This record gives sequence, structure tokens and C-alpha cells, in this order.
Amino acid sequence: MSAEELADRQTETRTVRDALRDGIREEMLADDRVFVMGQDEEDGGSFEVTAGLHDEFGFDRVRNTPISEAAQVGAGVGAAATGIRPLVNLSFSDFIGVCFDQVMNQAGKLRYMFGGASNVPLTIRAIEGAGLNAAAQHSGTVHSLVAHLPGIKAVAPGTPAAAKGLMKSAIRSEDPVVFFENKTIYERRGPVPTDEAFTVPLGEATVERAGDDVTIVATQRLLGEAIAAASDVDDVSVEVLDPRSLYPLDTEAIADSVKKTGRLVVADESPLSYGFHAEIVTRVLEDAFWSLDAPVQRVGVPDTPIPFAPSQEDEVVPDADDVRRAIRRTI
Amino acid sequence: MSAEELADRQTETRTVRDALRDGIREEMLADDRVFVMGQDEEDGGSFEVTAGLHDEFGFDRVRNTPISEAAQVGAGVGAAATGIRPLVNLSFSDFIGVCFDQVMNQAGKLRYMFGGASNVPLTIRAIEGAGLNAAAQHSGTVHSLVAHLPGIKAVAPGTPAAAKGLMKSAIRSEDPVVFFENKTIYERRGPVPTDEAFTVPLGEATVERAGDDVTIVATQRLLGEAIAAASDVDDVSVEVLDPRSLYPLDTEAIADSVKKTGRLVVADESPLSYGFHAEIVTRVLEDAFWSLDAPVQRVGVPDTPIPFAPSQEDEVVPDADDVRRAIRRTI
Amino acid sequence: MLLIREFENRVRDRFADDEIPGFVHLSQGQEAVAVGACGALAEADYVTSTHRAHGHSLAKGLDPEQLLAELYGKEPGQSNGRGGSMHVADLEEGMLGAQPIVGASVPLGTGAGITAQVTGADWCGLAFCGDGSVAAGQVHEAINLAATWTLPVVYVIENNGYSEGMTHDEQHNIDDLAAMAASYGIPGEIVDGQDVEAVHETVSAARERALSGEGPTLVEAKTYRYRGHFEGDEEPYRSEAEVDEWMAERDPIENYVEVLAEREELEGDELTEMRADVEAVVDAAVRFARDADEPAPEAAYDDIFVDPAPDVQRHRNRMKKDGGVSR
Amino acid sequence: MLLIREFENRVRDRFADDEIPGFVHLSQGQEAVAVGACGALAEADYVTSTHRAHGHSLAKGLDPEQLLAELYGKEPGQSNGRGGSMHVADLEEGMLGAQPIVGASVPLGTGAGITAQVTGADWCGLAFCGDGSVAAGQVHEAINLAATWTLPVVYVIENNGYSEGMTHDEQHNIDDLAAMAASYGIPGEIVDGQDVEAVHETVSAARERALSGEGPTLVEAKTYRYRGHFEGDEEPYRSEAEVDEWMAERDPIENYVEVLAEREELEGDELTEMRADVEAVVDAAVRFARDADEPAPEAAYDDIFVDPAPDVQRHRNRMKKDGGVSR
Ligand SMILES: Cc1ncc(C[n+]2csc(CCOP(=O)(O)OP(=O)(O)O)c2C)c(N)n1
Ligand SMILES: Cc1ncc(C[n+]2csc(CCOP(=O)(O)OP(=O)(O)O)c2C)c(N)n1
Ligand SMILES: [Mg+2]
Ligand SMILES: [Mg+2]
Repeated sequence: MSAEELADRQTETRTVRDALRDGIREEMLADDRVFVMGQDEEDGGSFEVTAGLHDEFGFDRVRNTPISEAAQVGAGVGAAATGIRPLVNLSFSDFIGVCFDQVMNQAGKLRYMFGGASNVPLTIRAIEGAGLNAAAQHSGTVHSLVAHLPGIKAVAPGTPAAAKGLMKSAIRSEDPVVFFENKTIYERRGPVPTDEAFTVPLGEATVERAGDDVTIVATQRLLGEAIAAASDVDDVSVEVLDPRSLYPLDTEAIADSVKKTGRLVVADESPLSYGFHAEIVTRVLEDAFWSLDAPVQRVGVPDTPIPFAPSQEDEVVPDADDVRRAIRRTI
Repeated sequence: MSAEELADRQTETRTVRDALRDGIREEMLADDRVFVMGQDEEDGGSFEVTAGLHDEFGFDRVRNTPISEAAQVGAGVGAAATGIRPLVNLSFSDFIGVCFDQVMNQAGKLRYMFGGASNVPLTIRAIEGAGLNAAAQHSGTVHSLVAHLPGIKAVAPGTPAAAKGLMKSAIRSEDPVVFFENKTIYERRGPVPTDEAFTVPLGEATVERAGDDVTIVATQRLLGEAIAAASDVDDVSVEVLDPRSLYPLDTEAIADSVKKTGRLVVADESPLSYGFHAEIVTRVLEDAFWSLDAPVQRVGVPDTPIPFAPSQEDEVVPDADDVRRAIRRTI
Repeated sequence: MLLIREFENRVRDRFADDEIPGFVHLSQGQEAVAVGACGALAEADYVTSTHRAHGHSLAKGLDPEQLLAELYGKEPGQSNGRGGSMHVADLEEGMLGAQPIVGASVPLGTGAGITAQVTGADWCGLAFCGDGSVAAGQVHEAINLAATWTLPVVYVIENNGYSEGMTHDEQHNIDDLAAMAASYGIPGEIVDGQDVEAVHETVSAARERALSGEGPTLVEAKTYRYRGHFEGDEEPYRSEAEVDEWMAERDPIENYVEVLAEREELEGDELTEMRADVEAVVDAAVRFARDADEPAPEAAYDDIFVDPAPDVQRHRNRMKKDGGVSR
Repeated sequence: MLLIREFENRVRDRFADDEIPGFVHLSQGQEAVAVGACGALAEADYVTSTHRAHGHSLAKGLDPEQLLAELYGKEPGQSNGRGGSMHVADLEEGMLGAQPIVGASVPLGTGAGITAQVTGADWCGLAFCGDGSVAAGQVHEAINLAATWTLPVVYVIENNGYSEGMTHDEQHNIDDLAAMAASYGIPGEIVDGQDVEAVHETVSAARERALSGEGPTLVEAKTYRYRGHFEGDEEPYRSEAEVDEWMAERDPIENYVEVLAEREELEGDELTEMRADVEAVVDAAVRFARDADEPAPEAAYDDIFVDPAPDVQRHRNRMKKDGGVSR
């Protein structure tokens, strides 16, 4: 969260994991229509985000499902349309392929094609990212796919405060939201407002580090890498934004920053071609064409699946060095 | 096909549909490992592209499948890895969600994650596009999703010659290719080389109309709309390119054109956010930043699902008027 | 049944005359399944349907005028013209929606069952699906989930013998799809889909099970469609004689009229009056649909979200802008 | 079986010592299924496997050194270090690949069956899958397709009672998964997965059916895994006593040793020698894996395609470029 957003608020230090759990738990306490399901969810799911909730809320609110992502999401849509608010954990985001139809054609289109007859207050959690040597089918970053789907909102926070604030907004949203969590930042710590009324609206970016010469739009794990790179490059004043929401996208905040700096780096772990980066670049080009002083730079995965061997995973997965080089290339 | 490519070749006039069928049939005659499957495929599939092939080649080569896209593609991968060359018809491209895992995680990653142990010479046909009042689940253009997937090649031809030439290349390719056909241009006619050895390599764009002032990169149906708009705007000299392949993408041909014209319009029926357009824009920005004289313009669907009512479908689906306005906005 | 039959007669004719755009799939021949099953439900029960949804929609109580206006793509249509024949829903009438993605109706029905179970409601879900659809993975997953969680749902497979132009044997290796119930440890019932009372009875019992906490039931209704897969289908895959035989021997309406007559439950001109009533209703629906306004083109940007995303307006405004380079 | 047991002992220890990166799933306790089933196959037959693939891989003839080197992420590994424990394939040995996307092994096996059928080959496919996987839609679709086309495939469900930490009853509403065969009109066989000869016999018969054109068979092998779902699993979902009981009473190796001893088919020191041989093999494998080189980082850009796409190189070159603005 930006200093601005946190000013005047009481905060406590939380990890991303705890912040997510806090957000889910508060919403479950506030609204008994919130219903959690996923594989091994009763034990907290793959990365223990929901640990303890089954004990607290019981089987009627927190359930293990069979290995049936299509049914989880498809039935989630049906349940959402008929009156409850399902929070479906897909675990590794790579599994979204199995239920992509239900995300794309049901969750995303139901309201529209029925002329507004039904809302779909469904939240889907998906755990992304490389770095654990989990190889090609458990390390992907797939949020660019989902952000492209009409009728779906998508978020991918990089800080504990954004994680909690967006989780609460996602669960409260009457629209379907896919919530992307990066598995390597669950232990990332940061200040989170203690006020239970605190939320982060869908579609608002933050300036995580202010600067004048280059704008970096960085997501998830790469937000940390970008801030590290920015501190490294002490002859350049770098501004770092966390878009937080992928759709809706806060174009204005990003374009405003580039209007000031004239330079843009986009750092995101998606495969580069047809990915998140290109949309940011294009929006900036549309809104701040005359301000751009140098070619934009993309930092991402160069269209490879994620390899297993640590030596190779390090090679293709971008880090602070890649961001630093990208900053240099804009100057 | 560009005049250049067609020069010195004997051609005949064919529709896109016939050109596709010719390509498939020639490859089936040339290689008895080519195996065609899909729903109602024995009767030619949804738009009769493969009509007659079951009669000619029999059940061992052309088969109806159950309504099981995941099995069609998943088994297609398994069959491709073990020695035959499946051509799987998914019918409407909107159905790709049902088998997205098999495209993304199996077809796209098999070779890579097994260290090159197996090839996947699989071709998947998917029929895209709005314009038939088929509503939200039968009108989509989903090729931006597939072009983003590591390990998958994707093509989306706009002319009969490209349709035939790319179909032959796709079937011959040792890599998985998703072949996107726009359902509204099956009757589009054009010259196709009669030479059976004719193919179009994956990854080569063509200049379909030469010009000096503005570059339009246009796909599928919008290729025709772009050419129409170009002729309309007689005070501006418009160059129109058909990228033909989405991945690999012929960046050089596109960047070269923009280096000449300084202006870029991208016309494609994908939803705009995180779509095809943004990648073209970004590649051009990367390779021809200093040549750009005006903001780029995107022509696509403004992130709506496709509505049923003709009055509304016309509203959101771009046409020559939209391209014409976009050209004007660059001048 | 009379209403569905006559409604679809008009749809057939109006489509042939190019008054109705898009793709249309008629359910004629299958009326007893829709009426028998929906008749066994309460208003609060939710039904999910397929691309072949007119019968289910009317049987669940949707207004013929609104339904036909939807097929015409008109503003007062059931989905404000946004959906057409393949996408109608009316949550107040318990019609949770038609789903032309084959198989998708089934998880949606399971989802209704989840809501019913966790809220302790006294209603259930019923998912219609076709014989071809049960080859689809999501159908398997959704029924398995409902069985495992003992959800209050009834699954009704309308086995009309064909999936597009494909035959039963090209889709399955079993004769009776009800046998699939063995995978889920739930009852699998076979019922004559041409016998409206039999369907009603079977579905009533299944609903009873659902509401009393005994979980889902799989019902296979053996039936037949008279028209092609879609209007315009040339039907190379079956003989006219086959269709004629079903129409002559197994018509759900004719046979039920006979039954009622034998039982002396149809008096005097009752049938003639009913037919006249139905004619009047569908005539009115045609007039209504024809005369209705088209939806405003700009309404195409509504209803994507409850809380609109600025991105849609952004793209729209940029696309529609005339004129020169903005600086 | 001895080799698998000992190989995985080393994997367990080397993983605990942080020598092996990533996620590792051991199959100890299930050795008789892998060995019985693969032993019933010819070299030309193709096997597809899951995230729990070491047993199947070794039983199908993969080299322990290459396999272990793969787990270490080393260059001479089975997949050149690209795949790790969850992604090994060796088409020459008929190992078509491990697939940790649950269920994905099954359509791949069906695909092998298609190739076999349309090329008139004299081999078949065999797909291993877990008890949890059969809830997944793609498993249903793939078996239905094979049944409908009478493909030469054998499906072996290793029912070890758990899916991650979830129990059988949380996944299914039936006791015996072999009952699912009723959906496909194919034989469903239950076999004691701790009895290697029984598995061998059942799979041999299924293979026979497949090759003689009678289509697929569904085999459910009842078994048990000794280790957690993955190495590091705290196993809150079951008791130590349960594990101990299986190890004491139902161990596939111990019991088979007893059977052989009773039959006097194990002479003198034969077993001791076999154990020593196996020790030597896995010791050598550990040495090989440890000493092997890491793959070159740049090799991460290979093998995405057979005909490389320029886009990968493009992005790579741009990302790695140092220095100022290019003009
Ligand atoms: C996922 C998916 N695959 C394919 C189709 C194309 N399709 C539409 S209807 C249909 C046949 C459905 O058969 P069945 O379930 O028996 O229903 P019926 O048409 O007989 O009512 C098919 C294959 C589709 N709409 N969705
Ligand atoms: C599509 C998909 N969903 C979920 C997972 C996570 N996952 C990995 S293994 C596993 C359990 C599989 O259980 P089972 O099929 O019984 O195999 P076992 O682990 O017992 O060998 C799960 C849920 C996955 N890998 N893929
Ligand atoms: Mg049918
Ligand atoms: Mg298991």
C-alpha cells in the first residue's frame, strides 16, 4: 500500500498469507452466505491460507471437494446465482485449464447473456508463480488469460494490505472475481490497517515507491524485485506502481505516472507474448503517447514453460537483475 | 496472399472453405498417418469443411467423437506422441474452454517438460467469430488466449490461399498448432496456387494491399473490412497486412511496414483488453519506436460478450466503418 | 404440451420466414419430458436447461410473449434480446438458465443444490441434459459431487437418440444411460419420456428423495425429437420413416389425449377449447414479438458487470471517436 | 519391487537432506501394482502415469540413474532436468509420460490406443490413475471414448484410499471404483493391489482383451501408500496405527517373499543377493545423480518446439540486453 493510503490508519504487520486469511474470515463472520470449497480445503488448502476456518465454521461453510475443478466452478456459478457467495480454491493456477469453460462461458457471461437476470457473486482463488522448482504444470502465471475474458474481474495483489483489502472486496463483489495469489510471497510482510472496515476497491493501483525518471508497473513477486532494483539504481529516480487489479485496470494512475517520468518498464511473471505487459504498454501509448521518451521495456518469462532444474528456472524467471537492466535500457 | 507471393504461380479461385478442404485432403492423401476426428465430422463438421472426407477415407481416417472435447484433445496429444497426426475439430472455438487444460498443459508443454522426448504433431481446428447472431457462447474470438500459451503455435488466416497453405503446414508441423477459422469468411473467394507443393510457412505475414501512410494489421474477417476501408479513404494511402500466423508472429514484416508509414491500426475481432492488438502494438513499439508518428489505434470488441440481438451484435462487432474511423484518428 | 407444440410450430414457421435470427433448436416430440418433470416441481425449485430450452422454459412458467420476443432479439424479450433462443433465464420462475455449452446445465443444477443444502431451503434443483451431454466430463463431475455431498438435485437425461447427427452408439457403449447411476451410488430410473404421467411420477419421487435428504437421482427419459437438430438441419442421419413412426405411434400429446379420453377426463370440446386457447396465446406472442422494439444498440454495453468496469467504456469511446490525432 | 522400494528410500532421504528440489510423491506400499501391471506388458506397450510415477517408470524399464538424475534436476536426467519427479517420459521404453495434472494420464493413454487401433499395431496402452482422479471429467471422457471405439487400452486405478489428505468418502459415493465400468459397458475388475501375481494376472487378461479387439478394461487395484501425499506432508488425516497395520500385514514385498518361500521358489541367499544388487544399483544411481552436471541455463530455451519460434529468442535477447536506449 502506498504511504498515502496508509496515512492516518492504524496498522499491524501481517504476512500476505495471514492477511488473506483475515480477509476471508472477516467476510465469513460478517456474511453467512460466504461458502468456501476446494480440495483439501478443510485442512487449509495447498498453502494453508484457509487453515483453521473449517474448525471455526464447520462443514456447512468450508468443504473439501472431489478433484473436479469444472464442477467446483460450474456449481459455484449455480450456487452464486441462487443466493450464496462461494469462494472456490483452485489451488495451483495451472489447473484453471480444467475449468476454463466454466470461468469463460458461465461465470463471465451468465449475467450478460441473460439480460442481467442473475448476479454471479463468485470468487475463485488461484495460486500462481514459479520459484519452487515445481516444473511446467505447477509454476505458471496465467492471469493474462483471465484478464482477457469479458465479464470477469481479476486481481493479483503484491502486498499484504492489498491482499486483504482486495479479498474483502472480491468476496463482497456481485461480480465474479478471479483472485490470483503468488505462492512465493505468502511470507511477504507489510503493514495492514487494523480497521475491519478497510477494503481496497477493485480497479485501483497504488504508487508503492515514488520517483521521477522511470515508471515501473510491477505485479506480485516482481513488485518486491522492482523495489529492490529501484533502490539499486541510485542514479535514477524510479516510481513503482502495483496495479493490484488487472481488470478493471487503473489506466489513469499508470498513465499519470508515465506522463511524469516519460519512461515505462512493465514487470510481470506472465509469458511475454500476448501477456499482461502488452496491455499496459498499449494503454499508456493510448493515453500518454506524446509523453513517452524511450521505448518501453517488458520484463517477464520469454514464452517458455517453466523448467524444473533450478539452474534453468532461475534463467527464465525474471528477477531484480532483469528489472535493473530494463531500467537502464530506458535511460 | 500478396501479389508478390502469387506472381509466377498458376492459381484458381477457391473459397476459404474449399481451400481448407483441399489442404486437408491433399495431406491425407500424402500421409496416411493424418487422422481426422470431431463431432459430426463424418458429415463434414459444423460448417462442412471436411464434407466428403469420411466417404473418401472411411472410419479409420475420419471419425465422429462423443461430446468430449477434453478427450478429443487429450487423446489427440497421446495419439500424436505415439505416431499418428491427429486433426481435431473443436467446432465453435468457444468450446475450447472445455479442453483448455489439454491445450495448455499437455499439447503445449509435453515436449518441453519431457526434455524433447516426444513431438506432438497435433492440429486443432477452432471456428471463431461473430456475425451469425449466435450469441455469447457461439460467437467468440479466442485466439489471443491460445497465442499466449507457451509451446503452441496459432494461425488465423484471412484468405483462401493462406487458409490452404497454412493448413498444409499445420498438419505437417511436428509442433501442436491451433488453426482458427472465421466462420463468416468461409465463402470468401480468392486465388489459390494450384501447385500441390504450395504451402504457407508458419510465421509469415503478407502485405495484402500496399500503401505508404498508414499500416493496418488485420486478421480474418477484418482483413476484408480493412481493405474495404482502405479503398474508401482515398486521400490516405493504406497498407494492409495479414499476419496469418499469430504465433510465431512475423514482427519484422509488421515493423518494416510501420517504419515506412509511421502509423498503425490493429484490427482483430478479439476483446480489446489483453488481446491480440496489444501484442502487435508492443512489438512495433519495441522495434520501430522512433518511427511512430501518431498514437496507435485498436479496432476490436470492447470487452463485451457477443450479444444476440442483431442491433446489438452490429454495435459491438467492428466493421469497415470502425477501421475507417481508426485510420482517420491516426492522420 | 399443447402450448409447447404450438409455440414451436410458430417458431419453426417464423424462423423459416427469416423473422427469427440465429440458431434455433426445437423440442417437438419431447414435450412430455418438460411438462412431466416441471409439473412435478414447485415454483421455488430451480431448473437448468440446454440449447433445446423452449419446452423447459414454458413448462417452468415463463411467459410465451417474453420468450418469443427473446427469440426475435427484441427489447422486452426474456433476456432483453441479449440471449436469444439458447440463453433464457428467469430466476423468479425458477428457470436458472439455458446453457448451450453441452453439459454446462449440469454443474449449474448442482450449484442450486448446494445453495439449497447450505441454506436449509425447501426446494431443489433439477438439471435437464441430453443423451449426448453425458459423455462430457463436467456432467460426470457435477453428478459425482452431488452424490458425494447428498445434494437435493434431480438430473433428467432426455435421451432422444441423437446428438446433432450422431447416434447413440457413436457416443456411448451402453444401452441405458441410467446405468451411469452406478458410478455415483444413486438411483438410476428409466422412464417413458412420451408418457407425461410416468415422467411426472418418476420426477416427483426423485424430488421427494432430494428434499428428504436422500440425495440426487438420475432419470433417463427415453424420447425423440421430431425436427432436425437445429432448424435447417438436412438430417442425413435418419430416415423419414423413423420420424413418421414416432409421430404416429408415440406422440406424447396424441397418446395422452387418448388416455384422458378413455378415462373420460376430457369432456366434450375441452380439447378443442384448449387448442383454441393455445392458438390465441401463441398468436398473441407472435404479434407481441413482431411489434416489440429492438433493444437499443448502446444497451449492448450494459449488464456485463453489476459494478461496471471503466475498461468497457474506455474502449467503446475510443473506437467510436471520429477525427484526427489526439494530443 | 525391491528396486522401487529402495529407490524411493533413497529419494526420501536425499529429499530430506535437501539434495532433491521441488515436490516429490512416493509410491511405497504400491509397488505390486506397478510391477504386476507393467510386468504384464510388452516393451512396445505404452504406459501413462501420474504425479506418483517412480514405480511405474522403473517397472516399465527406465534406467534408475537417469530417473534419479532427473529428480536432481541434472543434465543427464531422463528429461534433461526439464521435468523433475513429476515429468518423466521415455518413449523407447514405452513410458509415454507422467502427468501431474490429475486425470490427464487417462486421455493420453486413450490416445495411445487410437494410434494402436488405426495403425493396426500389436501393442496397447495402459493408463495408471489414482482413486481421486476418477472424479475428474477428463477421465470419464477418455474411458468413454475408448469404450465407444473399442480401443486397446487398460485403465488401472490405484486405489490407495486417499487423495492428498482427502478420504475416499469425500470423493466418491461408491465403495468400489470398478463399479464405474457400468457407465462404459466394459469389464470392471477388482484386484488386490498388494498381490503382485494377482495384479499381473488381471492386467494380462485385460491386455489380452485389448489386443484381441474386445476393447478396454477398468482395473481397480486396492492398495495403500506408506508415505504422505508428498514428502513433507504432516498427514493429519490418518493415524500412524493405520499405516503400521498396512506395513505389517499387507506389505507387497514381505508377503510375496513369504509366498515364494512357501513355494520354495526363493532359494538360499537369493533374496539377500537381490537386496544387495538393488542396493548397489541405487547407490550407483545416487552417485550418478549427485555427480552429474546441472543443465546449461540456456538450454531452458530449447525443446519448446521442434521448429523453434523466433519469438522466444526475441524476448530472451531483449531481456538480457544491457545498456542504454536503442535507436
Ligand atoms: C461443449 C460443446 N460441445 C459441442 C457443442 C455442439 N453441440 C450443440 S448441441 C450438440 C448435441 C447435443 O446432444 P444431446 O445432448 O443429445 O442434446 P439434443 O440436441 O439431442 O437435445 C452438440 C454436439 C456444444 N454446444 N458444446
Ligand atoms: C487437475 C488437478 N487438480 C488438483 C491437483 C492437486 N493434486 C495433486 S495429487 C492430488 C491427489 C490425487 O489423488 P489420487 O488420484 O488418489 O492419487 P494419489 O495421490 O493417491 O496417488 C491432487 C488433488 C492436480 N495436480 N491437478
Ligand atoms: Mg440427444
Ligand atoms: Mg489416491
